[in-house]
Amino acid sequence: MSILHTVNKSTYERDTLEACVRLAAKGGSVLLIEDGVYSAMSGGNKSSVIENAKDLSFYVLGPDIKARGLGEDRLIDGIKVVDYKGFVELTVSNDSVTAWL
Amino acid sequence: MSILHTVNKSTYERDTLEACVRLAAKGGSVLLIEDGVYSAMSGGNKSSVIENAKDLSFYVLGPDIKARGLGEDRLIDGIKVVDYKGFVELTVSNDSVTAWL
Amino acid sequence: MKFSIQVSEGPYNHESSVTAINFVKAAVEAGHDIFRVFFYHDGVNNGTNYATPPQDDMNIQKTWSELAAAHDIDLVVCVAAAQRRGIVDEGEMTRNKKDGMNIMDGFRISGLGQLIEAGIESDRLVVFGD
Amino acid sequence: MKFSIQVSEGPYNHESSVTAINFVKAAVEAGHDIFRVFFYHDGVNNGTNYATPPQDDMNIQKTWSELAAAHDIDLVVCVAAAQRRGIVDEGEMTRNKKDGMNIMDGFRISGLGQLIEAGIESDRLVVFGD
Amino acid sequence: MSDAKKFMYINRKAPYGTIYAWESLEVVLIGAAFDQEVSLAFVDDGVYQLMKGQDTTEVGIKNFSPTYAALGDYDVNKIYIEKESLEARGLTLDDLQHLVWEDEDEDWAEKDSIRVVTSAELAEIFEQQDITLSF
Amino acid sequence: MSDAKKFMYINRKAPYGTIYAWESLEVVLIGAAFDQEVSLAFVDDGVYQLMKGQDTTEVGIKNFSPTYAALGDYDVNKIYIEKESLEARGLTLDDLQHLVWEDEDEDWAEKDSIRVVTSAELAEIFEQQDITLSF
Repeated sequence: MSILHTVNKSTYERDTLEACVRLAAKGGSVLLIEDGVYSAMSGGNKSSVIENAKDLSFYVLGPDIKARGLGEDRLIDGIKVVDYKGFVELTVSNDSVTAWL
Repeated sequence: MSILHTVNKSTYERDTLEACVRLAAKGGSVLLIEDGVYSAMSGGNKSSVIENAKDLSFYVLGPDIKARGLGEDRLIDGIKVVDYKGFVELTVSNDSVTAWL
Repeated sequence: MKFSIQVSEGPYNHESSVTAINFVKAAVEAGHDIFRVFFYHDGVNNGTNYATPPQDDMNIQKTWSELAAAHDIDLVVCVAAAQRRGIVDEGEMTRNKKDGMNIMDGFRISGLGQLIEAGIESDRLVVFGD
Repeated sequence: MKFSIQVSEGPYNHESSVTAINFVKAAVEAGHDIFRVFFYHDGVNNGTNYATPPQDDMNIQKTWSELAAAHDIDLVVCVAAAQRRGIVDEGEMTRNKKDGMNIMDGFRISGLGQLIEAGIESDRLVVFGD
Repeated sequence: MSDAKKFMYINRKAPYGTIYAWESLEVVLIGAAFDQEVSLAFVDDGVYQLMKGQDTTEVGIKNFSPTYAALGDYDVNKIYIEKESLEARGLTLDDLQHLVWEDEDEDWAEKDSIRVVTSAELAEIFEQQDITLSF
Repeated sequence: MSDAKKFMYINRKAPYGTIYAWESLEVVLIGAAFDQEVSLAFVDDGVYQLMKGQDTTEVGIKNFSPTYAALGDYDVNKIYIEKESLEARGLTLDDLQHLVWEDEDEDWAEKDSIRVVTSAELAEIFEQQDITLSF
């Protein structure tokens, strides 16, 4: 079974992303949406939360990074950008979806 | 001027208490209410947020700790318990109130 | 002393409304005046009379209404926030062509200036939110 | 594939409703079925027809209604959550003696069982909340 | 039960500050009628939901914590608590309600419903679920 | 202005994920008509509110970020940004909108509205306020 995890809060504000990373099994996919996309930026104190989670694949919702003025060039290496269509595809290609609220 | 600061979120979940402690001037009072009262418990990984803030006085709302099953004996040393009447008195004895949301 | 209160979250979903109610009760008991309670963001949902909460829990919307009547407290719902969320009084009903209205007794809908005025007129402004 | 969606926050205050709407649109465009959208917690406030949002922003409540009509989507508001927050349909109006009702076209009020059933009947359940 | 789906409820929020804990429990109770395989996980501040001795009298709102004790009667008996979350908060199992169920297959012997598991174990349990509801 | 109160707006939340940022700005704009002394502070995720280049087209909601540029016209020109919050997020002042106002007393010279301050400096500024509104 593979799980798509969604995280919608900034890791600077809440413990949500850290919970997800701790409790997601190896090989899982994590999609950052809404305020969760701030966690995808490189160069911050908490960029290491994602940088250290080598066993997971990270995605970020493009419309949400554009809304917030974050350039794709500032994303942590290896994070893939998807649109809503890509979000739907990730829910299909994984076996289930867990929202970290 | 003296400020009463209120914090209503658990320091395990959010960055609210840390923001308050960082941005409250020496001599200020901090009242923990609602889910903020969890931060007042001793023996946790984040008890140090309060323990290290020696320049501030900490209060906790009694009705909210009882609601959550937290015994007064488990509070970090030096934290005073007040009821809603005491909450009102703190807003009067300080010059203004800042809610950390 | 003269207090005003801002409530920024809706009833039940967050404890803010309950804490604000308990604070207002304690302030009144201590002899203070509550000049105004201003409901903003989802806080406007405190002002609905369409709710039917479980009988074994606090009826938050009704408690506000009773407090207002007993202690002459001005309960103001922000009009801009109310329009986004669907709190309607008679004026809003007519203006925006709604089939009914759901404002609770004791609440009134008005502008954000009422919050600033509350800050100016009161000795203390206390904010309850998320 | 058959999807169901849970929306746990009210419109405007949180982005959840908007993300859910954009997800539903993309799923429908990709040829998937949306079996049900279940509104829980403050999410029930998506189902009000009393709102008059600013004209330069998305009308969230109306967008749901239009999506339901265009793609035959079952929009269910949880009755227990709705009673706490004041979302009323004709049945609730009569039962709880309210002066009016504010349920949006295309929404219906029903029990929590509808959420469990959605989980059982669908290939994927996606939750949007806070 | 071969057609039954595995439902997991993840509870990550403290009680009373927000309603998620209580409204989550309402879903679990209704859901119990559907004959699916149900598990609950309490992680992060969610572990506070099970604290003993909750008394909401002075706040004036409903104390829903006694309802957790009824879960066993609804055949909800897979209740996972993350060890790391307990420890981070300076809590032990003794701080939490003791939840039990009666095993029909063993002459209604009373058994513990709560299992303390590590993050790694919980991650594996999450992988086996069909539906995850998050509160 | 001797009777004027000092109003401080503390903005600690990111835009779009929740409405607080936008509804806070609505208060500031209305409040500007009241001839009080107004300051805004952006701390923690609140600093993201001022990011340049916001474009909400694909999300389909209103982009309110251009409104910050109007603050100067409303005589709101004391805008404090916490240095520590910027640095923690790997941001610099260049990432943020350049907000200015025109000083009537100096022949309408254009001046910066934004002042980057340390936590300690901001704590002192907070101490001088009469009313603090938190968003």
